[in-house]
Amino acid sequence: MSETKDIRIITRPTKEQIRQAQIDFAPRCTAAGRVNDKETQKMVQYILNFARKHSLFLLAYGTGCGAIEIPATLTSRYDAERLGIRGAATPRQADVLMITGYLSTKTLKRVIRVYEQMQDPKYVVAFGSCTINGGMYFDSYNTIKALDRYIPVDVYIAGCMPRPEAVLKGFAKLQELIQNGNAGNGECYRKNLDWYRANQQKVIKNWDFPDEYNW
Amino acid sequence: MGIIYVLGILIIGALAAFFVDDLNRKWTGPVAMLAGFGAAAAFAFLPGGIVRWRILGFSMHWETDALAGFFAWIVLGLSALALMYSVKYMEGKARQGYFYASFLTSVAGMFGVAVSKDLLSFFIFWEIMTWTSFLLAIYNAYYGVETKGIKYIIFSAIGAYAMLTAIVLALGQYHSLEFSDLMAAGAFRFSSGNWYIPVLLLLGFAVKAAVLPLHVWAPAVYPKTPMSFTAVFSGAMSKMGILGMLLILTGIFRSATGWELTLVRWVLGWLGGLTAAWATLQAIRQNDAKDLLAWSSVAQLGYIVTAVSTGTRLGLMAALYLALLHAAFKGSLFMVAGAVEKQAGTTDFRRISGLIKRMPWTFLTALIAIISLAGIPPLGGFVGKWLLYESLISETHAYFLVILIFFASTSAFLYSYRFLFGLFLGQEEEEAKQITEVSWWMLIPMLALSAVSVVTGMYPGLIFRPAARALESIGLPAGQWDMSILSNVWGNQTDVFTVGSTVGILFVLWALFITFKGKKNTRWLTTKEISTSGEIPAPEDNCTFQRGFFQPFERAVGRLYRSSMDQLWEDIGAALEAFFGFIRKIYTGNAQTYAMYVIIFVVLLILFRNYIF
Amino acid sequence: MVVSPVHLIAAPLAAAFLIPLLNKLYRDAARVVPGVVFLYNLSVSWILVNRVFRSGPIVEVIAGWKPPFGINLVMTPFSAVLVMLVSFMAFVIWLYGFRFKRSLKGGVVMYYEILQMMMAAGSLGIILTGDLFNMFVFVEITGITAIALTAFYRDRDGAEAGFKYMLLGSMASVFLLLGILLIYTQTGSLNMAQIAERMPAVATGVKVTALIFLLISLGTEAEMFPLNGWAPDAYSQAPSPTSAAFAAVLGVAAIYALARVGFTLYDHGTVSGFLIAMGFLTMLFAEMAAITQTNLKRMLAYSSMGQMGLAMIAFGIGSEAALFGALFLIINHAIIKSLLFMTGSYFIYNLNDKRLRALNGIHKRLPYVSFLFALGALAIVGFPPFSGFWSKFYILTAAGAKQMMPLIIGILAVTVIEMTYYLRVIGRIYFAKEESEPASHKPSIQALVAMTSLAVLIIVLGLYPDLIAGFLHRASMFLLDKQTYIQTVLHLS
Amino acid sequence: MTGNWLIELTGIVLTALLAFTVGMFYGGLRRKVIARAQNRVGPPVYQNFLDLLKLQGKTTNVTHGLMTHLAPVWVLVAAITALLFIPVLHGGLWFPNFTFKGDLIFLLYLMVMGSLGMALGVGETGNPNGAIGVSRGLSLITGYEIPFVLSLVAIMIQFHTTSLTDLMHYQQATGHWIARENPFAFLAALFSVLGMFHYSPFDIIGAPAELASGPMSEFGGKYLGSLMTGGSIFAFVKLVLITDLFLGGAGHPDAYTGAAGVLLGLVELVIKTFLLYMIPVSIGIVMPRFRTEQAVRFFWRWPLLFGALGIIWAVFWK
Repeated sequence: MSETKDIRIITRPTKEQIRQAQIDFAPRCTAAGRVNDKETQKMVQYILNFARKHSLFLLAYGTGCGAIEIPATLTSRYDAERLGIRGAATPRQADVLMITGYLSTKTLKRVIRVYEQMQDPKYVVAFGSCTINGGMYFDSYNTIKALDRYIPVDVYIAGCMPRPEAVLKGFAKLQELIQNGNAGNGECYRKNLDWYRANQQKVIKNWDFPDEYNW
Repeated sequence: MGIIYVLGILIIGALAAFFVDDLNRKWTGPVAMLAGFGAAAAFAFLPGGIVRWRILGFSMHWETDALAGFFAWIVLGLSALALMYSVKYMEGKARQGYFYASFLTSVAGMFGVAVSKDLLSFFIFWEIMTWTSFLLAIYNAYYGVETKGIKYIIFSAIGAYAMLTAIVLALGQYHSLEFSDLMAAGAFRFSSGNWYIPVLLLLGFAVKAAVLPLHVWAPAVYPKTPMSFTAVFSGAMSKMGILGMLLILTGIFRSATGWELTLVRWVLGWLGGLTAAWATLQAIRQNDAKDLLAWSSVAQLGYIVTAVSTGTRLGLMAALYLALLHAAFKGSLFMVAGAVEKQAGTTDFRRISGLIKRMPWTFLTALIAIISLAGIPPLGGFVGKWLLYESLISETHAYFLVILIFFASTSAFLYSYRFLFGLFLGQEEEEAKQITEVSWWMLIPMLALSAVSVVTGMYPGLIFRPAARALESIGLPAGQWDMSILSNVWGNQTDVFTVGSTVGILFVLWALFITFKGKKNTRWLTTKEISTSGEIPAPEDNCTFQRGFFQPFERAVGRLYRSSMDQLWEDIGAALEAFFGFIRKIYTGNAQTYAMYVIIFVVLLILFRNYIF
Repeated sequence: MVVSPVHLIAAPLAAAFLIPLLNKLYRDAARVVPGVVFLYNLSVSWILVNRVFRSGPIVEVIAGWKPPFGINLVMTPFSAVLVMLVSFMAFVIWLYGFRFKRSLKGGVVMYYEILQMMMAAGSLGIILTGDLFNMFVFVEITGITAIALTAFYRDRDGAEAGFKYMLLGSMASVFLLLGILLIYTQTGSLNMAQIAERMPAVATGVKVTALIFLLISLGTEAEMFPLNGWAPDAYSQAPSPTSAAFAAVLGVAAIYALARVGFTLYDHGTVSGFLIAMGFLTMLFAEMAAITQTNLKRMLAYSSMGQMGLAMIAFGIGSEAALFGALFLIINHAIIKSLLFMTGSYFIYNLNDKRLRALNGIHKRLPYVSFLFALGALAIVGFPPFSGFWSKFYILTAAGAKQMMPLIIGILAVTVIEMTYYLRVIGRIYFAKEESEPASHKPSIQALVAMTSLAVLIIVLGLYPDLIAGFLHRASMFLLDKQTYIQTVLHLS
Repeated sequence: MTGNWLIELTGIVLTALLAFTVGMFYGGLRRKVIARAQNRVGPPVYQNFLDLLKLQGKTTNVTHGLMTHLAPVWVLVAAITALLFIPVLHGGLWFPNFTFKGDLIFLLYLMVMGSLGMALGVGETGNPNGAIGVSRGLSLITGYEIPFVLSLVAIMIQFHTTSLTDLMHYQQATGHWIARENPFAFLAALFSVLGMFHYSPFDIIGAPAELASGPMSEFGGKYLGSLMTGGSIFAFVKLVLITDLFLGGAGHPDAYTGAAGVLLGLVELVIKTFLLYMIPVSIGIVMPRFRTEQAVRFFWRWPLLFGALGIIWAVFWK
């Protein structure tokens, strides 16, 4: 048979890209809710963190197909509300920003905007493989591959797509982090704004954010 | 002789303003303002006294008793402030001499109406105030106001001539036009056999007080008049109708029983209630602040008319109280509209929004006035509403009327909010950035009028006492009034001082709490940074919700909105014009026809001479 | 007795005949002489009015023939007031028209002045005469001059208007003559006092027929509905000062004649209902027609008819207050309507357009004239504190005293119509956008003086009506007092 | 506040605390009840306290201007002031507060103060969703306020008083609840309570999926927390008001005396208000949502009829 097979060429990341990714490793810094040294503050923070972990207002940003898992998580079968998790309608009220699935660059802009409009302490739960490494869209030209290059992420829930049990597990992890004072990277984001902005501007073509970062 | 001085100052002021305008336009406003304040000062410091003089055999009698004083204060106080406001408001406008001369003459007319103690001088001043206000109503020619002004004058004329008919009939019957004589003769009683005299007089007053079928001129004219006069127009001039009603109905109220009182309560009370409800519904769907305020004025006058119609202690007090307070808050609201118009060029809700940061003091005035208008407790408007409801429930037992009034005043929240929201809240327009606050010449009158609402919220007795004296002066029971405790006939009380202080203390406490808790970490954003949809609005985009604001409500009300009294009158007017056009054809312009008319006329006369002569 | 009522008629008549001669001597004599004559008339009437009010009516016997035989002039307080008014208005109108057709020399102006003067003379004659046939003569004089003045411009419209006027005027003359004839056959006298004395003896049928003829003829002159078809055309086609004179001179005389017939020749009760009804119809139809007019002068003409109707109503009511109101109304009407015609004609003169639409924004070009027009409009509608209010109020009061509620409501309803169209015009003048840019003709000094004096009168009479109230009361009382009239005229000591 | 101002002040504070606690618990209970109805476990009863604590513990807050800043204050002030003028328990030392200094008409107007203050704050944010919510909310007020007023007028004229205390006194002296004396008025009032709570089917104002929670959409952190506090107190206020008006109120000056009496009275109050509260809650569980005009028209139909019947009943009751 003389016909040439239609071979789909998979482009792998170049070495340069991989090195760049290693250099640009997302910054880590102390979370806002960390337990203080002072004994009095400790108690207050403990109580506050307890309240925070049991009262998670969830802004589920249904970016991708994973959004379908959220209703299941919240409704009768899995009943996330017993953990204090309930939906919030606007970023002003929300504590948790949940990115459900792949994130196109067009959507990224909105996600960043929403994230910036949330109030500290705020948490980001990245849902599904797509937010970790691009997942099945790893070679797409217009989805982002690693979410935490653009906004700080507290908890990843791996899987494509993760079942509600996994989501609940992820929330449990988030609650644990909150109680320990290790969650909530709003301050970190603000501190490293230049780094994040640089990354964001790389992918967002029609950049029209206000110059000043207003929460 | 205070009356003569006040009238003299006003008339001389009018002439002076008219002529000063030709010399130096800059001084026209201040001269008029001086006249306004001078008149108020003259009224305050000179004893009013009694003026009697005869003209063509009719005796004129002017006197400042407590009732006249009460209304004269509304007129002179509001006018002086409005004139002060005018100085800057009218700056740069044409024909100021004309404006101020008409303004001051109109004030003189209103003052004259207030102090008149006989029907003839009452009528003369009434007419003076009417035609001067007509001249002011057509001042803004560029609005195409001609027809609207005509509407006003036609309705006024119908009212005034109804009065005139009553006056000449009363004169023929009782040979006196003194209110006291007529009252003593029972001329204003329906049972006197001359029932048409009070009815015709009330018709005349109802036009000025914009009672339901005759209200259409008010919403047409108020918005088109220069705002500084509209404040007086709505605040003081319409109150003259209320004054007239009080004077006429006193006799019936004094009798305290009988079918006449029932008739007044039913007819006038329901007319007032329907006016309030209808005008409120109309106000809700306006898209221009001035139109909204005009309809709102009609609605408020409806309350006052209802309050008058009760004829009871609480009800009459409500009428006088609301009359004064309405002058204060509606005066300041029209001034606010004028201020916005001057600074922003329009008062159309759809074209401006978010002025709160540009005009904070104006907003403060508007806020206070609107809270007072809506009748929310800590401010003065609530007291009036309370008195009205209590009188209707506990004194006249008008249970369904009170529901109607309540419906009107609940719906009033809608337009109250719309006014504040439409002008001051919402997102800022990009081009509104250079708008600045108005000058203090305009702010001081506005704030002074707002202060009335604030003070009376805690101490309504400040108005109760002169009002009680006014009622006593026409022989109506006024009773004892406390400084800040309201009580109805069943003995139930509301202590507005306690209310005011509780609200005040709690408000300050919580405001402090919410301000100082986490003050460092509280950011104040612009109205552009809103959370919806994660989208970043472009600077020129304005997301403010302004069009069809109360569409759900309008849909709920539904069919009612499709009918229009205005349309009815306009149809009648058009039909009449067509009829006149038909009649005109009698004059064919043909000599033969005319000759034929003569012959026919002669023949007819001769044929029927036994019947005719 | 230096001056007598005869001078009032004779002077203008003589001057009218002399003007052509004088005009030969002095080029502008035609303009100046009438003024002198009218001024003379004014002073004479002033003296006579004073004399009448001080010492009773004057009866002037012509050529020594004592009443009831000769022609005589009777100056009662009632006629004295009107004489004064007509003299004054004639003077003011002359003053206003002093520069009339300044561009035209000689003949045209001369004719105009002669006719104006003869019209004034005729009107004064109607008011002063005590003789019925003499009145007919004067009616003819005024009528013919008025017709001539109507057709003064010699154009198509003027000729048409003149023709209409002539047709109706001549019918009126015929009926007047018929009426006089009938009366003469029954009473054997032409002297009004004697007729009045003998009238009760006349058979009712003939009496009434005569009355009908008189009313028809005088009603035509007094613009009674439906005999007033001539008026709109005549008013609008005549030269402006003449329009004013129609209202201020001719109308006054006509309404006087009507009143004289109704109150002196006949019993007031006979004509009362007729006058009220016809007056009201006149007013109603005139105002209804006026509101639909698009032409300023026609509108004013219809408004004039309305005012005459109101005056007829007042004479019909016939009480002392009503007559007072009627007299006051006639005075007001003469003053205010003249003012309106004078100012209005300046608008037209400037715009070359009689339509109301052309008036938009005229106040910018003629501020003072516009102001006067507005003043006049407010006054004629009857807004206090202008003089128009008092006359209307007095008439209404008289109606009220008789509890004629439908009539009052009717009058006031018609007034609403009247007010509507006047205020519309004010609105136009001041507040509408201007459409065209006409050449500006500023009013002459004389005209300004004339108009201003009228405006001042309006305000003064409005604020202080007691100024003339005494005269009017005496006058109206005398009109009611038929016996005194007869006594005074017939039994001269 | 005369001589015993300290005691009175304590009373005021305690009343406010009571209202706050009960109101918040009721909120939690509602969530629990709804969860159970949906076959879920649901959040713990104290969930609302956690939410509040979390909201107040937010480390950053944003506001859009003075009116927005003060909006929660209006709500809270209106709620607490209304609370102070309502007799929570009849008799006793702590709870009368200012009940003799305000009557029903006053309360009616006071109760809208919070909503209007809030509406102003919402307006200033510039968020269109908020403004739409306000428009709907105000329209709805005209709906449910009318039957409520009808029922109030009915009982006012039936008992010749406008004072809440007098009405409570009457009910406890005679033992007849006004719900029995004028059932139509009670029915009308119940309908308007449905509207007042803004629960389903009258929750178009904040419809979360459609309007992004409407008026609340720009409030977060301490502002949302304060709004929540105010809302909880206000919910309790409404319940107590209806209880006092129609269900005989709680406490009895003669029967319950001393500290035990107060406790007994509180228990009675909690039971009555809870049962009353369950009416809008349970209806809300099963009902879908009305559009605004449907809701308004609903209130202008049946509840209005019941209110009118109530008035007629009241007139002929004598």
